[in-house]
Amino acid sequence: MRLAYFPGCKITFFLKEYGRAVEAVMAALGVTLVELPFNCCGNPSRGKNFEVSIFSAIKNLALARKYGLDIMTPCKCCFGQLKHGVYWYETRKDLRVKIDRLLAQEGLFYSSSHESDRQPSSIKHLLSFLYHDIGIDTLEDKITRPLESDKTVLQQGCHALRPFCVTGFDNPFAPQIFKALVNITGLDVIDWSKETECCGSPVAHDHGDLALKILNNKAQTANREGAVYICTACTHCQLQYQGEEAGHILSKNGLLAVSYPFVLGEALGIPLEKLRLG
Amino acid sequence: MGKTIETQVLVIGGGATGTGIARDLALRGVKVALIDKSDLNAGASGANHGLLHSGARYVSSDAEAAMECRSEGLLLKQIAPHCIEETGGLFVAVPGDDEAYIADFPRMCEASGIPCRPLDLKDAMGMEPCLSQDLIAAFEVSDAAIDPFKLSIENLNDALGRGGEYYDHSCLEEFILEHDKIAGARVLNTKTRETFLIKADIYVSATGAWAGRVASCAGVNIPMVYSKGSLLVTGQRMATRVINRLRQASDGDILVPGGVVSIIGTTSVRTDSLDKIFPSVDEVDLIINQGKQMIPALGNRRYIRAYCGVRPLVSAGGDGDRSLSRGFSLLDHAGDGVDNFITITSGKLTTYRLMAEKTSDMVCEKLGISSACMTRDLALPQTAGGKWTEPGVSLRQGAFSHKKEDHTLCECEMVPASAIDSIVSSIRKNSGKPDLLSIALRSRLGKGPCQGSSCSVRVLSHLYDRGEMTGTEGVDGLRRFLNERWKGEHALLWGTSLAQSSLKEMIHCGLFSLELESGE
Amino acid sequence: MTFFILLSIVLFFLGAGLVYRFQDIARKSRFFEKDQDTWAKKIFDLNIKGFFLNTLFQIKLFKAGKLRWLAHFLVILGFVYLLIVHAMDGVTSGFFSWYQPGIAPFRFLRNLAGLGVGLGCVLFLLRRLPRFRTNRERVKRKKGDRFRGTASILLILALIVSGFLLEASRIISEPRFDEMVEEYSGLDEDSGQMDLEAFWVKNYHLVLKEDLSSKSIDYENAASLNQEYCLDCHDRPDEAFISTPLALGAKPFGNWLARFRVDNVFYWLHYVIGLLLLAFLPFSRMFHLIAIPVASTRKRIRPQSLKKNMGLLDLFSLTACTNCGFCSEVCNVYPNFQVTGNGEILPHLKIETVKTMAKKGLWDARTVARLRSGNDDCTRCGRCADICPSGIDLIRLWESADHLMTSLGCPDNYTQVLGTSFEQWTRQDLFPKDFGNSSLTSGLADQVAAFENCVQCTICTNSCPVVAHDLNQNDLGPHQVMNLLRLGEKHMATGSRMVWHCLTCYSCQELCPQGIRVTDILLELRTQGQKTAGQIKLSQLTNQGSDK
Amino acid sequence: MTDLNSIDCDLLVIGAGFAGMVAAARASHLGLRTVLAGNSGSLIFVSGLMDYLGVYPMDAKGVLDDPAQGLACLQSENSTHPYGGISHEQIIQCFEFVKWILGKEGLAYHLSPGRNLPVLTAMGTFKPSFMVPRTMEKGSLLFGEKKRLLLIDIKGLQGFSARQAAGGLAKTLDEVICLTVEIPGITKTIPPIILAELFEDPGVQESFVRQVLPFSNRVDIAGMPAVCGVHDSLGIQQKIEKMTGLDLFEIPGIPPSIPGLRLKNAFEKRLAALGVKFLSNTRIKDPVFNGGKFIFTGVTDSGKLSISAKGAVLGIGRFFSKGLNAGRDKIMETLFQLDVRQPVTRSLWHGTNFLTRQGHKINQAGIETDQRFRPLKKGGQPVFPGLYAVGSILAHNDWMRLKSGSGVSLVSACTAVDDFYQGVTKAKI
Repeated sequence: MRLAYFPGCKITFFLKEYGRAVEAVMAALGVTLVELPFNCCGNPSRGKNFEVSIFSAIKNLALARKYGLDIMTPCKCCFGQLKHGVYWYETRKDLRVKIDRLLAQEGLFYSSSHESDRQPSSIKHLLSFLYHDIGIDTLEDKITRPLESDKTVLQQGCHALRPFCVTGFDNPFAPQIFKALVNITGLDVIDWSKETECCGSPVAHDHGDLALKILNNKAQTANREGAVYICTACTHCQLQYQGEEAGHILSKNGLLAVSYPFVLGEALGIPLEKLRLG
Repeated sequence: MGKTIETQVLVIGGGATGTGIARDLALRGVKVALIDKSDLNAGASGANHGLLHSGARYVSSDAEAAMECRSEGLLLKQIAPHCIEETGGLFVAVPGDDEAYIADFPRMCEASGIPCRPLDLKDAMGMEPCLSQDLIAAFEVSDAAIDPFKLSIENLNDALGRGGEYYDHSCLEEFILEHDKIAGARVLNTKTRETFLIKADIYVSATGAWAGRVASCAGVNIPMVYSKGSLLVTGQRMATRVINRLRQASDGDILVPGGVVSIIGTTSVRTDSLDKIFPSVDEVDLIINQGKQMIPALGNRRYIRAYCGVRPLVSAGGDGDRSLSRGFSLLDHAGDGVDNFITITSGKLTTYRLMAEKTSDMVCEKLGISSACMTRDLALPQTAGGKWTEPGVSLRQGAFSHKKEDHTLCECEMVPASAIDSIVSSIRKNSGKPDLLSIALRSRLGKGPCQGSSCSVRVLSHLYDRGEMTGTEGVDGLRRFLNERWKGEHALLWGTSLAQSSLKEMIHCGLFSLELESGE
Repeated sequence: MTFFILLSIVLFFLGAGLVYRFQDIARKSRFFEKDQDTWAKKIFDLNIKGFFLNTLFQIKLFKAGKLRWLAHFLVILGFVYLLIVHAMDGVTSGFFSWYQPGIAPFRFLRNLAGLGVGLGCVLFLLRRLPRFRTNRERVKRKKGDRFRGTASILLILALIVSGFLLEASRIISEPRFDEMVEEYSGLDEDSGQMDLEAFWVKNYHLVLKEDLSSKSIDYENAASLNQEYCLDCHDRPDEAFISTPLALGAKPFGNWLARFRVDNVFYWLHYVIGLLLLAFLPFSRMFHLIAIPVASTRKRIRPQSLKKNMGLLDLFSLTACTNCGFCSEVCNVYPNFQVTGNGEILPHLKIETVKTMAKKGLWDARTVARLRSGNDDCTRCGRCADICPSGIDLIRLWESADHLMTSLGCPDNYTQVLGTSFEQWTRQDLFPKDFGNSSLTSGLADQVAAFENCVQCTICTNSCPVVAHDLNQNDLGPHQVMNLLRLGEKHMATGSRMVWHCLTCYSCQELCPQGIRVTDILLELRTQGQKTAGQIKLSQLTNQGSDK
Repeated sequence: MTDLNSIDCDLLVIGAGFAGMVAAARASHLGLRTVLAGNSGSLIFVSGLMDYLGVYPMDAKGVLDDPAQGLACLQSENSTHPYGGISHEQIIQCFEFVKWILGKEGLAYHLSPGRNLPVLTAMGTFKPSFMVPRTMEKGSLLFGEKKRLLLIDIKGLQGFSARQAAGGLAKTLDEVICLTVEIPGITKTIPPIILAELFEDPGVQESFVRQVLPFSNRVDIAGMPAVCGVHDSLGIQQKIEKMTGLDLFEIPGIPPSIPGLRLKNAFEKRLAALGVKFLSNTRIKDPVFNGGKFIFTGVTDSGKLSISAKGAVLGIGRFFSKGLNAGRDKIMETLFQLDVRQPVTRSLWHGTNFLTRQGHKINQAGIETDQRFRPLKKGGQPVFPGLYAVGSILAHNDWMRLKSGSGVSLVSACTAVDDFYQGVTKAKI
């Protein structure tokens, strides 16, 4: 299986180990990740320049379409933004014209009405790809080294979950996919009230106090529930939890933030150094 | 028999004219008391467009009234700028409107001395994008919007500051007549059920449509015709300027901006009743169907509220109600055998000051006081208690910069707790008892799209917390308030407004079960 | 002697130039890293591996573009050889007694090196032709820069060409031969000079004025003379595979060339060009030869130390930029540039502006505001830093530029909004001109239908994590923002904290019973607020400028 | 949606309000492959009280103590009401089912068959209800032995004043004390859901207890606004009861309603566990009935999906939830364009008195069904065999006046799903 790999902008500098884990897991599952010259998904521009954010998303999709590949991203913000891109592209006619013109300058096109033998690429998140395309049962069969059943709470990641109408990812109030995928690794997923609440990453730069308040609240709640791990499946969430200050808060509450690719990689029996160092 | 109050002049009716007279007399040093059977602007003063006419509307039907409007309008912009938004106005015609009238319009305006500028149709539509694409004529005039509640509150506050007195919910029971004179007025406080006597030298009835009834208490007959007019409030402000239909006055032909909303009206329906009047479904539909010819968006816009008033017209024969003079009637009842009784009725909001001046002149003449009217020159002061009627007033003060401790109680109109507190204290100062209705009168409470669904509850609990209410006063007042709001709602409930009112009914009937113990 | 004086002058120029360049950075810039502590630390904090990989093998350039790397590699390799072995032959032969420029394999090597440098330069030039430029390189650059680059290349090329011409002209030059004979053999007419001449004509392509064909030549004597006096230093020139063919081609004009001592002309030309190159090195494009090694030895910033370590601008890195444009080709936010046309988004242009800012502060309100906006668009993905052939730690640079602008009074829009009073925010004259008018900005907040159905049920506010966790600082709930829109106060709404703190978690939108796109509206309001914030910032910067 | 271009299921429940949630729960409980589409946010508006029948007839003096009595009366004179053909026992079974389902997610309810409970509201009025959250259950003790009451309000929580709730109680109780509790760090207005979430913090609970404790000897029971935690409210309440030694009950107020939110959470969790596919905010359009199956188009922002189902339950609510849409002249059902029973003209929709006991005629408007809750055509035949309408959209039920909203919703939902299930299993045999 070949997929256009969309690492997003956090993996390239901030979270290299997250990216290595994704690559190792995909290699273990026999999936070929193709790197295309993608640009930013557009999410950071959502609150800055609407046109930019949509054009960025569509340009990536157009590129993937050119190569006839589906996009897979391990980041929920990228996932959500690419989905939003499609929605707004279809909704705003004036914007569509402008985007088409810019794409044409580079020999790209996205419009679904465009005459082409290539279908528009579908957008997958790492989790939905594992759950739907690999299949939870297939994946479970490949687990060779189940982890200890430590209590784990999940950080769902907002941008894939909501709005459901745009992302179509999972039940936005009682999500099931992530839970199932973590459960098969051997970890014991427990309910907590903050599962679908934002991690605070979007304001980490501008309003760090608020981000820390959110984090503190989460850490305390998870601690009350007796959790040992907070599992994430989004680069922004993971980055938010593993910063220095955040790590301090988590460890004070007896918690450790782990990314799902890493957890799955371990359960699949991939050697640790391969996950961490590549 | 309760207490007796002595004063020089008793003014009955707390509308624009009544409060205007109170101020005018107080300025001349006359001791004046004002009573109203409910509260300020309960009649036509509170149920109109809030339009400060340029006069252009009357150029054809009543040139004299047109000129009065022009000069009074200019004057009010000088003395009460805080009550007025100088919007400017347009007169527009659409296909089917009387072309002869259109052709004649500029000449008629000129005859009355009213500035009127013909507009290119494209320019008109550029100035007001909501206008129909099919306009056939457009003129610019100097209409403006005026806040009648603020106007009355400020007039009253100034009168009170100069020794005047005000008794709300004080209903005239009877006049005590002695030898061609009124010796006293017996008054019932409808809230406390107490009766008291007011003795004055002169009695002025400024009761608008109720002038006939009040006069009859003095044994005087004033033949009156009642014409109900209904208006609709849109959810948003639709236009910058006042927009008039360029035709003989008719239904649904004026759109006036009122702060953050717009008001479209009116209708003219002959009525006999004064007390239980509501805008009817037919009137609402009529206004919308007429209004959308001029402004198509009126056809699918959300309306928050309808209200109606009764035009007090002194009958002088004639065909339709609109052809009756809307110039005012100042009646000295000496000729009817009551020496110290004056009635002022009819007229327009725009000319309220002039009416007050003429009435006060007559009062002073009767009292033998020779002081001149000062309202022409002395600006109407702006007071803290009067500022909360203006839509969006809390916005101007910084919607998101206001003090942390200040809670917003009414979300739609963003009325903060501090506003409620200041209104409550001004009511208390006047020895009144605050309830939702009296607060709503003095603020924007309940005037937004939710029409009092949750702001009422929030304000009540705030009042309880402040110790302003005890026992079941709150829930009783809530019932009155909701029913009062309902008057203006039930005729325009469809679409989102119906959804909103269902929410209100769900809360207040579905959960609070207010209907179960209501004392209907 | 003349040569020695010239060389001394040039070397002095070079030294002074380098000192000036580095001093210039330190003196002119108010923002130079002066902190002693960090200096001391930095000396031990070197990136030796980076230095070798990037300076000698140009490993990053290799990754960025093979052809470019080839050109650079050829030039560098050849030049280093020529510089060490050829230009400084006095020194070289002092160390290695067996070294002689005229014997194998050095003649061959010199020609090879020259060819390499020449080829490299040709590649450079070709790449500059419009038809070979890639799309993104059409992005405008600073005018002077392109000229300086081309001038440097041409100068090097001229050096190489003059070198070849010099060698070729010397091969055939009789006067030169005579000088050498006089200096090294002391032969005269009688003692076989003619034999030697003939021998050289035959074997070394020497061109003589007089025709020796009629004379009898003792070739055996000639060979032994050659053996005795010449062969130590002069092999047959054929292995100079470029100069020799050149010389052969010039043979018919040999006498003419000899008469005018064109070989000497080339000699001086070659030296003068070489000296010029040296003298102007600090001021030409070639300065990157020095700056890149300096930049490459800096320790790269790591994600963990990003926020803490944001000292001042690293100006050595700034000077190492050759404006090659690779960074912009991989730039993650290139689409931002495509849509907005703000060149300050692209790293290779941004770095120029940062350079200017480092010297002049907030010298031009408009440019600085654009730089601020462009730098804020950057996601710090690090792709530019990864590819930068000069090894500049660009992430550190962008972060410190951010820091610098903030400290100089040009904050990001968020800080700008929170620092702007309500009164100032709602001043009419600061509204951006296209506010709500352009068809592309007329979004949800401009359409009554998008928020008219709001019944103020407050579910959005109740579900909002910002309201929940920032209760005491937050100003409006989302429902109040919707209400502001109904009241026609869109502009006011764009300045609320709610709009700027929205986490975009979409809880409100998912829950809204009336189907209002609450989050989308909040985001849209923020994009509009950005314009106002930018406008206010610009006017403040302009005022600041006029105050000075 | 990559995985959701088409869905095949047994039953599509349209509308994720209370009735829709119950229908989906019942269907999945019976083993039907169920898909639920709609907006569940509107559940935050329900009070969390589950009424059966509180008033009958509408103009009766007083309220019903025993709903069964009212039901008997209703059935004897008004067969068009949704309860028309359903026995008291069936109704109780439906209530018990909902109680059981919610109990599975830890949301405990209380009902005493044959008795309505008067529930104190934030306005100080009493509302007759039938099945109430356990956290509110003890409020009914005010009519028994508990005569000394502490009423607690919370600083920053708008729309709830202890003094107001106490307004009418002074007459019947021995002592009513009002107390305002402050939550540390809260200086501004606090939205109720956010307050309820704060209550999950042990620190907040302790501070609450500290402020209440001084009164614990003076009173028998304490009432507080319904903000006692979103998750595990009963657990938190019991913890506070233990710490204060006081009986505690919650008092419902204006929306957003925490008991409603608890319902929403419990249903969503339960339905997800039962395998119900929830298409949040997906608009269902263009129903086609063909060969015994419905094909619907689900419209999301990212495109369309096709849903084929053997049956459909319409629980799309009334005007607030846009199940019914009123134009200026007419009320329409928004999905199937079913006939809507309604007054002839708009002037008859509403009376001039808002708080009339007779109710407004528009509240009687809605979809008419047979006794199995299948919408009817003009001739009295079901529109489609597998189509049901449930909940507040049903005609002849002014639930706000009759205090019968949730009862009619859950009874119609359960009855309709049971009927559909029988049809499906019969077909299989």
